[in-house]
Amino acid sequence: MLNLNVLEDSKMAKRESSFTNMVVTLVLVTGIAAAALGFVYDFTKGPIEVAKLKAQTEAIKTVLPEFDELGESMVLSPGEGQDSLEFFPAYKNGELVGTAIKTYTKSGFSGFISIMAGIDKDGNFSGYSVLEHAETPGLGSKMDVWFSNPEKPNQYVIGKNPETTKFSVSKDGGDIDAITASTISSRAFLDALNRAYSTYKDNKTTGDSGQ
Amino acid sequence: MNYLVIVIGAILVNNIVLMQFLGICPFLGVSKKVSTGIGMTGAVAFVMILATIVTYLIQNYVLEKFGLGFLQTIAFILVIASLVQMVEIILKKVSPPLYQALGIFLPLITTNCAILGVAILTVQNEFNLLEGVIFSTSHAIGFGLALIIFAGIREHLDLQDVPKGLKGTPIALITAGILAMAFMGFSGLV
Amino acid sequence: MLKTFKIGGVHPPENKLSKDKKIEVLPLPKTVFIPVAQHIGAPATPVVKKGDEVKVGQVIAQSSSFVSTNIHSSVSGKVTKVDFSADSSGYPKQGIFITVEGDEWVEGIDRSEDLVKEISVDGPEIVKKIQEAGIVGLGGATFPTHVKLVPPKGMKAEVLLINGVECEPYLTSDHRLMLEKADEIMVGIQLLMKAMGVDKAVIGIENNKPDAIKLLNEKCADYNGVSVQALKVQYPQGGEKQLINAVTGKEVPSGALPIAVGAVVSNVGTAFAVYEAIQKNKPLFERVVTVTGKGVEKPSNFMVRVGTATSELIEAAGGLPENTGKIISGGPMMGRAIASLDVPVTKGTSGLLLMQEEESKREEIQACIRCSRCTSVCPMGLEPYLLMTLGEKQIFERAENERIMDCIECGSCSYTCPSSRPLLDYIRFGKGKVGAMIRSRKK
Amino acid sequence: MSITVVYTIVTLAVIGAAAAVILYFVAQKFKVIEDPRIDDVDEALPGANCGGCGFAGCRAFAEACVKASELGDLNCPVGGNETMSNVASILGLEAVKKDPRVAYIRCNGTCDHRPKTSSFDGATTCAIASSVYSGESGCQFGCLGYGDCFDACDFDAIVMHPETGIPEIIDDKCVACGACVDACPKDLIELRKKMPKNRKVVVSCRNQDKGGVARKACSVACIGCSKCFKECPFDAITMENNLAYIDSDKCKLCRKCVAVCPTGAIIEENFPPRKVKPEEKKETEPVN
Amino acid sequence: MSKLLTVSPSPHVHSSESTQKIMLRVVYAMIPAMIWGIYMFGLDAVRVGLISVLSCLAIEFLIQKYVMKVKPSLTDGSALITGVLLAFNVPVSLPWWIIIIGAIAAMGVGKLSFGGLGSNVFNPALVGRVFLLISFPVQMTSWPVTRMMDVDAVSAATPLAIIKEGIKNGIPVSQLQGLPNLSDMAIGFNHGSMGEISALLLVLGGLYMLWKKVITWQTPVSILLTVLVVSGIFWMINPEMYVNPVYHIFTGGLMLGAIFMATDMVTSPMTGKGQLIYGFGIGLITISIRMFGAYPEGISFAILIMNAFVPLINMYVKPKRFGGQ
Amino acid sequence: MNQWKNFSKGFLKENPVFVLLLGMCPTLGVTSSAINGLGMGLATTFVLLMSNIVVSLVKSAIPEKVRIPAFIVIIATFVTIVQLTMQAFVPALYKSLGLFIPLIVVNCIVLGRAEAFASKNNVGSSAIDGLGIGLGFTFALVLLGGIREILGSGKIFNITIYPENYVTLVFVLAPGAFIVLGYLIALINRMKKN
Ligand SMILES: Cc1cc2nc3c(=O)[nH]c(=O)nc-3n(C[C@H](O)[C@H](O)[C@H](O)COP(=O)(O)O)c2cc1C
Ligand SMILES: Cc1cc2nc3c(=O)[nH]c(=O)nc-3n(C[C@H](O)[C@H](O)[C@H](O)COP(=O)(O)O)c2cc1C
Ligand SMILES: Cc1cc2nc3c(=O)[nH]c(=O)nc-3n(C[C@H](O)[C@H](O)[C@H](O)COP(=O)(O)O)c2cc1C
Ligand SMILES: Cc1cc2nc3c(=O)[nH]c(=O)nc-3n(C[C@H](O)[C@H](O)[C@H](O)CO)c2cc1C
Ligand code: SF4
Ligand code: SF4
Ligand code: SF4
Ligand code: SF4
Ligand code: FES
Repeated sequence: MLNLNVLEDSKMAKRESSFTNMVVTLVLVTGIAAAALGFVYDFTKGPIEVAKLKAQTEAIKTVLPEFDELGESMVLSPGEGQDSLEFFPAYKNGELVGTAIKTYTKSGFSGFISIMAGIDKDGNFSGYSVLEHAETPGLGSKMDVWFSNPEKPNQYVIGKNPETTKFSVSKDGGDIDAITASTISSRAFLDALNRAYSTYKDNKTTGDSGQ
Repeated sequence: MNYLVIVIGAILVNNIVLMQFLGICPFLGVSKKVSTGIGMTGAVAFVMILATIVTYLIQNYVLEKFGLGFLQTIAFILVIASLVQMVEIILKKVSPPLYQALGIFLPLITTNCAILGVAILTVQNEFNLLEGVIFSTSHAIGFGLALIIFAGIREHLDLQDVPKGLKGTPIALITAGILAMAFMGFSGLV
Repeated sequence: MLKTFKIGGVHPPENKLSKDKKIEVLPLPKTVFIPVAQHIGAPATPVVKKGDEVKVGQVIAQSSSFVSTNIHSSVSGKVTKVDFSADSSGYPKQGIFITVEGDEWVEGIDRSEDLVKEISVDGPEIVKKIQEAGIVGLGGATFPTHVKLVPPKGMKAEVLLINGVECEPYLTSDHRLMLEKADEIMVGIQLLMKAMGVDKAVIGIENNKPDAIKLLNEKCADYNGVSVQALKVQYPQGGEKQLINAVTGKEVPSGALPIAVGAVVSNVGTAFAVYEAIQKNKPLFERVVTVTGKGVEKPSNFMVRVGTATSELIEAAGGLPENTGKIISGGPMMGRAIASLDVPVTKGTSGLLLMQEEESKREEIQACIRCSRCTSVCPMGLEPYLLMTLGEKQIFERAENERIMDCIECGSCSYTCPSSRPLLDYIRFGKGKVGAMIRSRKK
Repeated sequence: MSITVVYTIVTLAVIGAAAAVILYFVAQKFKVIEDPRIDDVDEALPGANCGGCGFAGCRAFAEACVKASELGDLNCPVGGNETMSNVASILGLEAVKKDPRVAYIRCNGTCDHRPKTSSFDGATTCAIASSVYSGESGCQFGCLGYGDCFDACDFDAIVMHPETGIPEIIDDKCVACGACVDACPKDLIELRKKMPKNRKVVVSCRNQDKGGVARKACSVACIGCSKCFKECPFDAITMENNLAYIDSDKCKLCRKCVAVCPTGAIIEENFPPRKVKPEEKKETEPVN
Repeated sequence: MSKLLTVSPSPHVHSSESTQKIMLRVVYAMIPAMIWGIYMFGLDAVRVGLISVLSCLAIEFLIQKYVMKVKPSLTDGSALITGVLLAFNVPVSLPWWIIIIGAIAAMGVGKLSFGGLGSNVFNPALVGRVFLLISFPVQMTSWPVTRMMDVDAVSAATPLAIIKEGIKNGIPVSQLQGLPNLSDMAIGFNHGSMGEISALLLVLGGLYMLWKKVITWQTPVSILLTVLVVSGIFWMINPEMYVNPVYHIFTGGLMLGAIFMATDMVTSPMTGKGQLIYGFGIGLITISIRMFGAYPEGISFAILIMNAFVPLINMYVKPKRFGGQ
Repeated sequence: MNQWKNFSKGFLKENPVFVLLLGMCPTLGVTSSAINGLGMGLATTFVLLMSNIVVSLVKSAIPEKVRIPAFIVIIATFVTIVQLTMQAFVPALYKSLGLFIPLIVVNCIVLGRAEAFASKNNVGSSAIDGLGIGLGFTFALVLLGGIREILGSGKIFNITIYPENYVTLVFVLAPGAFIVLGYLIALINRMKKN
């Protein structure tokens, strides 16, 4: 009984569903909502940019030796028909200490993987950071630590470069041990590094001459 | 070949219900009988494709154009909600039999993650319109496949003596879990 | 290749213990209880009362409608009461109690053993006499025979099938009858053919009765249009739909009567009763009953007066064995277990099977393992495991769609089920409910 | 105000307005006449269209409510009880107030009253046993004891007495839903008016056989002697088919009939013990 | 009369068949393959087998007795089969605790949650196996060496794993290293799980079960034929990339699955026609996973997936009714 | 109405996940770890709370026919606010919740509460209702996420409990979500009975 009264009351108070009422209300509601959103957007736009940038610089920091200045980023293509990579040269005291390369592969167990890889001035990998992946937790997802474990030289990629080390999994005759039960992810990971390296090398010569 | 990848990926490998957890409510709620499952599938397919097309256009010709990407959620849901309601009203009047077969499921679909989810995924994957349509069609088929298999199992289980505490939703969820396990066998197909 | 029906079937151990025992005439009992409902259809109305004197063959209860039939006294003596007493169903049924005095027969019954071959009556008259003589199907269903002989409008009988299959284990009454009364049966068949207006009759006999097949085959030479069809041993070949399928290859459609494929099926005992009724003027008041069982001292075939108590038959077969657990009226596959020895023999009693205690307990019910054996043995192509569950969960609409009403209650499914599930129990229950549902819909 | 905010407002407002206008006209043009109560119920529902009720959305649920004669199985999980009671009041489906009733089992044929004459070995449900034969005793009307009523009761109000093999009703749990009445193939269960303190005077027998037969089958059978019928000062007892029946609406619990019944077929329950002949009182307290 | 007569509905006789007998016959049929497994892997095979069988029995008993509170039904023999088949399906090097987890998944999740024998939708042993495969991919894919191998090696690749690697790396079939030849594989000089290595002994068990009418021919034959035909088509298109169809038949768990696991009557269709559809589906999914999927072997997944279709198949594929429609 | 009862009902008696079985997608989709469950739960709670408040404020100004679209717009607004805020301040969590944040808008609980409760009650009760239900949802998500995380990765809130070699991986994957939730609901059904 009581409930019914409540219902009745609220009904009484409600506005009539006439055409104008409806349209006006909807326009008003959406308008106010939009205004609110617009302000929030404006307010968060800055922080979002900052957060994005911060994530990127953090990643670059972890993959390169110490540096004090980041150079202008470049977008370079690894080859015909492939999506291009982003290069971030880093300098210390005006001298190039290494380049961070945002590289990727599409052959992960669950497709796309994006990796920030660092190559020092000698052309060796100085570090990597997995930015984005959808690999299985507990399997492929272990790549963020697997290849940077100094205790396991056979999986360690840091300080090595594809000129001297065969950057493919041992199952395929390479020098790097794959993540247990995740050969696919490991291959993909190495594919991303190889892509970074070869693009780096291709552009090193051209880049140098351009300087 | 690219299209085949989208199709198999959406139906089997990344099945929308079993692997991506979208549209679980109708999957659990409307799967008690095979016949209802079939009706629901038809309705979902219809709305999913339609919604993907419309939201694709909104995204590419309105939101992107004015740099309003953050309005995606609100714009999509508004469009989908009105679209579904409109289709329902029209169907009821124009073809009562079709309304009986599909239309009654339409309201259920507005608040179904699958529709909005697929619309957003289409945008995220940067598909073109044709790919988007194939993508959403395949997802709808994947949804229907899971739903109809599941309805069959539930009709079967209705006749079995499932332990009291597990009757109903719990055993349905466990069944869905085993089904998801089985579907993992398709991983890597694309 | 021997013929048999196309779908399903089982082959339980035959155990025909009494197949070489000649039919003996059972001595007259002291009292009889003759139920007024011994047939499918409306019960007959008693026309005698307490104290009346009756003779053998006298009508004591009158047919009350078309699908009903007369009941005749099987003894002579005095009516002691008209009251209720349990029959084989376990429920009290109305019947007439008579104390036997002498053996005085009604005028006009030809009690000689001579074969009367010439047929002197025409079709309609045969039907009429069959009706008056109270003849019902003796194959077990006890359906009034005169009804069967008149096809519904628009249908035409083409062939008469005589059911000499006797596929039930243990039972031998039809077998013995065929061996001992072959000529009488042949004349009975001629009479039935004439009544139906067909010129073809086939006697179906399973291959485990080679002597009967041989004998009747020889007799066929003397009788026009009659032939014998030997059949592979397979239960439930005696079911009329299965017999028709085995002999003619035709399938009676779901829910239809045999006449829909132009066939009428009658038991050999029925044919013999027809012979006696028309040629000897003797109504149906006695029949052959097999008394058998593993523990029975003298498995026998008796000619028994209707109304005789079960205990008398057992006594004549050597008495009730100590470890009897169950007594079945009929065969082990379709018979009814009876709860008391006072149950009388009726027109439909083809045998009494005494089962020993250890045979009579059912095995423990286990879960259905969906082995589909029940499905594959079902002669009607049904899915017993499903029908049972639908009965158990009372989902009767679906049971109807799954054609539960087609079940002929042959029991092959329960017999076969490795998990000893009481399939037929539940199916019968479901049939009852679905039948009621269908009837109420028709109203 | 930045330009984005302006765009935002304009875009959304346009989408909103367009949606509203189009919907309004479509709704006008394609109007379908329906039972107006469906709209009322629909409005009372949350409109979440979640399918939690098992129907295809709120409106389908509303239609089901309007069609249903009782809201028992219909429930909206989002709205909960509150919503459902609103729906009930819209549809005028509130439970009609009835005299409280309680189930009673009209058979007292326990093992010591009713000798067994055969033993049953088949599917253990009353429905099936009754379709085969009359029961394990000489009484064809009595309880079979396989507990179909027990299975049917959703409220745990029936227990099968382990010794007598006959079901007993726990009065306080019984909600008089009648499920057991429908389940019993022997028609033994009746919903009777609930008396003060759960007191009862009942003919606990359904045997319609003649006296002798009935007595032979069961020592506490009603033999149709009519003594109670003659005794009752309130005309609460009727005789039919050799069987007495006490109408619970007329019975005033005077217990005169109990005293005259020669077989003890009439049972009194929950009365204080009588001063005389205390041994006649039956132990009928429900176990458990 | 001293005792009461029993009354019961017809029929009053019962065949000599029983569930126990059927289940035992399956166990008999598995014995040759079991002996071969023990011969090839030694005591480890016994260890895995015992742990698996005992834990399956124990779990069924404990759950039925203490959780479901029903009479335990160990004697029907179905838990025994599940135990043996689970052991048949895993590497014999599997640690004991993983086997027990597998048994819990098989019996608890796969069987008893649905109500126990006969109610389950999915094949319990396979629920157990796939559960383990997904949960412990490392342990579940390291295959110990058999007595036929040089003692130095610690693990061996199954033929299917070698083939899968070949496909992934684009190595032609003729250059694949370490593939046993066909006759070795049929007899059982081969790597893999204890129960799957000897195709011929499995076929022998299957013939025994066919003879004893424990299984019907439809399921195994349709699975094998489908695999043969589909892989045959691919082989004919490109024999360098796809292996010989006969090789497919004899390798991996196909025989074990087709003969012992797909035929589980609880989880397969009721009619012959249904079983043909079911077998076709299993064959098709198996070969698709083998050729294009991430896993080298697909029969387990294929059977589970088709298990899910069984209710639908049973609903729409009915036996031939007497008297037509 | 008793405000405490109003608030606490969401935890067990009317728990949206375990009892009402609503909002199943995020429940299953994001609960591979307790922290994800917590994040998703709190995000949803915020939206529930705010939309309940706003709806109960404007309820009488909205004509009957457009109430659903209007409510959806209100909810979507708060969802977008959550989206933007998370992107700005907890980008890592935002990333791991992915698609499911925008999908809060179609979570039946949110619209359901707005309609069933907020549109009929005053601001105070509506806020308490929203908070209660939201926290009940959060509780369920954290419970589910915690169980899955412990079983599937040997951790809870990222703190290792036992070595990774012993984890049962399936629990952090899709099937594990279904199975754990199934048994949880069964358990809760049983607890409710007793
Ligand atoms: C649920 C699941 C997730 C998987 N995720 C991955 C993955 O993230 N990365 C990967 O390389 N393989 C993954 N696999 C594939 C298997 O681990 C497979 O064994 C592997 O591809 C081949 O084994 P290997 O790496 O030992 O050669 C996954 C398998 C399953 C069942
Ligand atoms: C209402 C009714 C009408 C029947 N009419 C005929 C009929 O016209 N012709 C016929 O051959 N049998 C007729 N029958 C008998 C059945 O075909 C059949 O012989 C009887 O039901 C027993 O068969 P059974 O022992 O195989 O169950 C009729 C049965 C019923 C119940
Ligand atoms: C399962 C089953 C088995 C039967 N077996 C026989 C049999 O062996 N012999 C027989 O004469 N009738 C048998 N009948 C009865 C026949 O179906 C049919 O009613 C009878 O042959 C018709 O002849 P009647 O009316 O002269 O008895 C059986 C019926 C069923 C349902
Ligand atoms: C021919 C046959 C095959 C069987 N196969 C399996 C099997 O693959 N896995 C299993 O767990 N049980 C199997 N069983 C045993 C049993 O049917 C199974 O445990 C049930 O699924 C449990 O309900 C089999 C039984 C038979 C008769
Ligand atoms: S024969 Fe028995 S166990 Fe086999 S399917 Fe039929 S009912 Fe089930
Ligand atoms: S009793 Fe009925 S269901 Fe069973 S086999 Fe015979 S006809 Fe089929
Ligand atoms: S079923 Fe209903 S009427 Fe019967 S005892 Fe239970 S609650 Fe009472
Ligand atoms: S009262 Fe009726 S339903 Fe209950 S046990 Fe007795 S016979 Fe069965
Ligand atoms: S939360 Fe309901 S469909 Fe996804």
